[in-house]
Amino acid sequence: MAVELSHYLLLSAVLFGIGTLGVLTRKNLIIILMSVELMLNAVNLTFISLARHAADQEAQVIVFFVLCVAAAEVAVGLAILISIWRKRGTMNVDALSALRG
Amino acid sequence: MNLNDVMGVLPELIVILTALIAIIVDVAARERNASASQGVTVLGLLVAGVVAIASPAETAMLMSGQVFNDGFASWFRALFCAIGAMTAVFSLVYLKHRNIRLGEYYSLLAMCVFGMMVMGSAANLLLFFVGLETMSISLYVLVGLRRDDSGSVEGSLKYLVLGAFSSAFLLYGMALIYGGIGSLEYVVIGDALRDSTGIGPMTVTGIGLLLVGFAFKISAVPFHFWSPDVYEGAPTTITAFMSTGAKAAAFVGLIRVFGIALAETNEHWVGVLTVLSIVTMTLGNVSALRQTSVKRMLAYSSIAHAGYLLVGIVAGSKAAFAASGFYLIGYALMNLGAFGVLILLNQRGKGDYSIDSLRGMGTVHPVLGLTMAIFMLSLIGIPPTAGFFGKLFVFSAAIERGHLLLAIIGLLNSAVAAYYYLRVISTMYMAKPEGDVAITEPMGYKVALVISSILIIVLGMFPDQLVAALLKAVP
Amino acid sequence: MGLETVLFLLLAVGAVLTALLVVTTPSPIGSALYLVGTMFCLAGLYVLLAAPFLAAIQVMVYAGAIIVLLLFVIMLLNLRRIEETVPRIWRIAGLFIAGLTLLALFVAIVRGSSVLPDMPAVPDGFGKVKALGEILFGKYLFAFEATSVLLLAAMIGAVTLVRKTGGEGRDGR
Amino acid sequence: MVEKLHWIPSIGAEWHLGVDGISLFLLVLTTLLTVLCLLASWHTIHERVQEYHFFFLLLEAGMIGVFAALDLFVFYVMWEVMLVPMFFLIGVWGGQRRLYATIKFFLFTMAGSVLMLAGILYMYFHTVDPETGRNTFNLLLATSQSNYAIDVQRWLFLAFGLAFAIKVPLFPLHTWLPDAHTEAPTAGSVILAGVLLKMGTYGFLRFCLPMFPQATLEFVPWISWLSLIGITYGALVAMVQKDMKKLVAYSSVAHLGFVMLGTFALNQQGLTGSLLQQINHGISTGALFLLVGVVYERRHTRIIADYGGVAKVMPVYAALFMIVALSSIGLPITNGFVGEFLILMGAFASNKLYGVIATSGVILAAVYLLWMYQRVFYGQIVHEENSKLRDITLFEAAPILVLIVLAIWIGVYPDPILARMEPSLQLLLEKFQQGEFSQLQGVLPR
Repeated sequence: MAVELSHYLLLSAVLFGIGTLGVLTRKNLIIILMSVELMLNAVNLTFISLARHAADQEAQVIVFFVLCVAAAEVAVGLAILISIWRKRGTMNVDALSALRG
Repeated sequence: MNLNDVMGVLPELIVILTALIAIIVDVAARERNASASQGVTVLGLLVAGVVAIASPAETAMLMSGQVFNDGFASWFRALFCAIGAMTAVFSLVYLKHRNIRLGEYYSLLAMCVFGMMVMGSAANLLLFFVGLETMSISLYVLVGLRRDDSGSVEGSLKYLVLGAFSSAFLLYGMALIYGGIGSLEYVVIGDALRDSTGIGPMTVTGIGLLLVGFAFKISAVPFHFWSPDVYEGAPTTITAFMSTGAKAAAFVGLIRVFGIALAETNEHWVGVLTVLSIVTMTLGNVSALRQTSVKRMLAYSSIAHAGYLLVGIVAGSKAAFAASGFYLIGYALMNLGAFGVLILLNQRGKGDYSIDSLRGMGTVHPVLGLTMAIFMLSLIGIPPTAGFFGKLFVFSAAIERGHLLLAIIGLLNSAVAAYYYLRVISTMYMAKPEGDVAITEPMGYKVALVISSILIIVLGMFPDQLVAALLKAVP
Repeated sequence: MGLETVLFLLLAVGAVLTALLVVTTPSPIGSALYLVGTMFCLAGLYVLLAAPFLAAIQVMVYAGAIIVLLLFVIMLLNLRRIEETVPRIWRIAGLFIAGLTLLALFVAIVRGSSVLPDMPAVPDGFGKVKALGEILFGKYLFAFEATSVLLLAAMIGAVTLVRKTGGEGRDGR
Repeated sequence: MVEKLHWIPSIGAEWHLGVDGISLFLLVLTTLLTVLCLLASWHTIHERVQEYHFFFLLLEAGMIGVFAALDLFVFYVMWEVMLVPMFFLIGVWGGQRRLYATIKFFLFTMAGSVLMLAGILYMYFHTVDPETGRNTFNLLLATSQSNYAIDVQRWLFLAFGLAFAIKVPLFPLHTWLPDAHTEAPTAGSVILAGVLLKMGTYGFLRFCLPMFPQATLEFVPWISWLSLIGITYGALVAMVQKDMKKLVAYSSVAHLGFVMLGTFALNQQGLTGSLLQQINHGISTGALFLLVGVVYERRHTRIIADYGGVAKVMPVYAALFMIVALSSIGLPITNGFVGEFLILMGAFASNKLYGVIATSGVILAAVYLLWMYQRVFYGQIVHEENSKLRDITLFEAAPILVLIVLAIWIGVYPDPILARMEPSLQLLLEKFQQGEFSQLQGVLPR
C-alpha cells in the first residue's frame, strides 16, 4: 500500500474533528484554546499535503501565515485569561455566566 | 512592487502610521494634553479616508494581483476610516470616566481599521484572512479593555474563543477550495468555476465551511449567540464600532467571495443563505423586542440588520451589491449615531443603558433628542432617511431577481422592528425626565452627531448620486 | 509496505492518539504536553511531505514558543485540575456536531481526491527556504506586511491586557 | 395640472404630481381642515408650540403628497412620511393613554404599508417607460400597463388593499382607530378623521379599482360585507360609548363603511356618492371633533355622563352641535344626505340586499348621535361645574361655522362639485369595464 493524498487529508479531517470536539465539550478555557490550535494544525496539514501533491509551494507559504495567526491568537487569548483570572479566580466557561443571552 | 503599488495602498499606510503615532504621542504628551492621541487618530483616519476616496480607482490590481484597487475598495476603505474616526470622536467622553489607557486604545482602533481595509480590498482569500485576523485580534483586546468590569473581559474571551473557532472553519474551507481549484485568488476561483472544472465535492464542502465561518463573523442565526454578550460587555464605543465597521468588513468579504467569486456555484448555497437571512432577521427582531437595555436592544437589532443585508447577497446582482453598499453606509451613520447619543447621555452612569434612563431626554437635550429621533426613524426605515433607501434598494434588488417572498418577509420584519425603535423615541419625547440629567456635551462630539443626522436626511432625499457611484464601482 | 508507509502510519496514529488525549485529559498540563506530542508527529509528517523547513518552524514555533507560553501561564496561575462538570446533553451535542463535521469532510475528501492526479516527483529545492522566501516576499509581500501589523496588534494588545493599572479589582495591589 | 421633475433617475422615480377630479376636493379638504385645525388649537396648545406647528405642516405636506402623487414611489414616501408627524402629534400632545395609542397607530399603518411597498416594487418591475425603455414608478403608465394575470392581480390587490383597509379602517382592522382618535389632541382627531382615513378610500379608488379590475370584481362581496358589518358594528358600538370622542370615532367606522360600500358598488352613483361622502365625512366629523374639543377645554372630561343640561348654559353651542349632528346623520339639505343617498342608490343598483342593510345603518346613525345629544344637552344640570360653563366664543365658533356653511352648501347645491368629480370617475369606470369585459371574454393578456 502506498500513501496517497487522501490518507493525509483524512488524517487532517480526523484531527480537525477532534479539535472541534474539544472546543465543544470542554469547559476549561486553556484546553479550549489548545483544541483550536489542533484545528489550525489540521488545516496546516491539509495545505502541506496539497502542496506536495500539486508540487505547488504556495500552499506551504500559506502555512506560515496560519502559524503567525495561531501564535497571535494564543498570545492574546492567554492575556485575556490572565486578566480574567485576576478578576475572578476561575478558568471555567461555566463560571462565566454573568452574561446571559 | 513599484511606486504604483505603494500609492495604491497609501490609505492603508497612513492608517498604520496613525496607529504608531497615536501610541507614541500618548506617551510623549499625556501630561500636557490627554486628548492628543485622539486628535491624531481622528485626523489620521480622516486623511486616509479622503485619500482613499480621492485616489483614482482603476480596476487594475496591485501587489502582484493580491489587492483590488477598484472603486468598491475605495468606497469601503473610506467608510472604514470614517467609522474609525467617528468612534474615536465618541471615545474621549466615554474613556474619561473609565480606567482605559488612551494610547493603546486609539492605536488598536487604527490597526483594526487597517484590518478592515485589507478585508475590503483583498483579492485573495489568504490576504482576506490576514485582514480579518488583524481586525479580530485588535477587537478581542478592545472588547476586553474595561478591565474593572467582568462583563468586558468575559465578552472578550467569549469573542476570542468563538472567533478563533470560526476562523478555523474559514481556514479549513479555504484549504478545501484550494484543494479543489488550486488557488485562493478570487479571480482564478471565479474563472475555474465558470469553466466548471472546479466544482467537485471538495470545493462544495469548502464553500460550506466557508459559509459557516462567515455566518459566525456576521453573527447570523444560529451562529449569533456570541454577539449580544460581546456587544454588551464591550466598551460602548467599541460596540458601536463593531456593529458597523466589523459588520461592513465581513459583508464586503461576503460580496467579493460569495457574490462574485463563487457566483457560479450559487445553486449550492443560495437556499442556505435565504434560510439564514430569514431566520437571522426574524430572531434578531423578536429578541430585540424583549430587551430593556438600549445597548442590548441595539445589539440584537444589529443581528436583524445582518439578516436584511444577507438579502442583498442572496439577490446577487450588481444592483444588489450597490444596494448593500448603500445600506452599510447608511447603517454606519445611523447606528454609530445612535450609540453616540447613548454614550453621551449615559456618560456617568455605570453601564446603565436601560430605556428608562432616556426618559424625557428629548426635551432636556433638544439637539441630542432630535438626532436620536432621526437615527431611530432611519433604523426603522421611514422615508426620507438613508435607512429607508438602504432597505428599498436591497429589497427591490431581491424582487428583481425573483426572491419576492424573501423581500416580503424582510419588509414585514422591518414593521416588527418599528416597535422597539419607536419605544426609544416615545420614551425620549413623551415621558417626564427623572433625576439629575446634566451632562457635558463637547462641541466636536455634537458636531459629529449633527453631521451624521444631516447626512442621513440628505441621503434620504437625494440618494441618487451615491447609489449611482456605487453602481459604477461594483466590480 | 515501504518505509514511507510505515512512518506515515506511525506518525498518523501518534498524532490522532495524542490529539485525543489533548481533548480528554482533565489536567491542563497534561493536555499541553500531549499537544507537544501532536506537534512533533505533525512535524514528522511535514518532512514526509517534502516540507522540511515548515517542519522545523513547526517545532520551533509550537513546541518552542506556543506550548512554552501555555505552560508558563498554567504554572503562573497555578492551574492543576479543574472541576469540569459538563452537562451530558452538551457533551452529546458536541460529539454529534463534531461527528457530523467529520463525516462531511470524509465524504468530500474520499470523493474529491479521487479526481486529483497522483503525487508527482518532488522538484529540486521544493519546500526549502529559498523557494519559499521568493514566494513570501514576492507574491505575498502585502500579506506579509499585513501580518506584521497583526503581530504588532497582538503584542500591544497582550501587554495592555495584562499590565497592572492600579485600578480597582483583584489586581489593584 | 401636472408637475414633473427627475428625482432618483437611477431607479426611475420622478417627482411627479398632479390633480384630477378625484383628488381635487380631497386636496381642498386637506388644506382647509389644516388651517381650521391650526386656528382651533390657537388657545389649546400651550407647550412646545413650535414643534406642534412643525409637525402639523409636515403632516399637511405628507397628505397633499399622497393625494397629488402621480408616481408610485412618491405616493409611498408621502404615505410613510405622514406617519411620523402623526406619531408625535398623538404621542406628545395627546391624552392619558397616548403612548399606547400612538404606537398602535404607527405599527398598524406600518404593517400594512410594507406589504404595499412589496406590491409597488413588483409593479415597478412590470412597468416600462416607453421613452427610456427602463422600469418606472410612473402611476399613469403603471395603470395603463396593468394587465396582470388574475392570480397576480389577487396578490397585488391584497397587498395594496390591506394597507388601504387598515387606513380606512375596514372592519376588523379598525381597532387602532378608537384609541388614536380618543388620545389625539382635538386638531389631531380632526385631521385623522377628516383626511387620514380618506387616504385609504382614495387608495382603493386610485389603485385597486383601475389596476386590478378582475381581482376587484372577485373581492366585491368580501369588501361589501365587511363594509356592512362595519356600518352596523360601528353604529352599535358607538351607541354604548360613554366617551364622546370614542363615540364619534366609532361613528367614523360606520361612515367609512358607507364610503367603501359605495366604492365597491362599482357604478357611477356609488362612486360619486362615496367620493362626495369622503368630503362630507371630513366636514361633519371634523366639526364634531372640534365641538367636542370646545367643551373638553372647559371641563377636561369627555364622559357623556359628566354633562347634561348644557343647552341651558351654552345655547349657541347647542345649536351648532345640532346642525353638525344632523349633517352627520344625513338629514336632507345637509351634505350627508346627498352622499348617503347616492351611495344607497349605487348599492341598490349593484345588490338589493346591500342596500337594505345599509339603509338600516342610516337609522342607527340617527339613534346614537341624537341619544348622545339628548344626554349632553337636555335634562337637568346635575354637575355643579356645568352651570357656569361659558358659551362658545366667536373664535372657537369660526372654524365650525365655516364647516357648517360648506355642509349646507353641498347639501343644497352639490352640482359644481359633482360635475368636477364625474369625468374622472367616468374614466376610471371605463378602464374598469374594459377589465371586466376582458374577463368575460376569457382573454387574459400576460
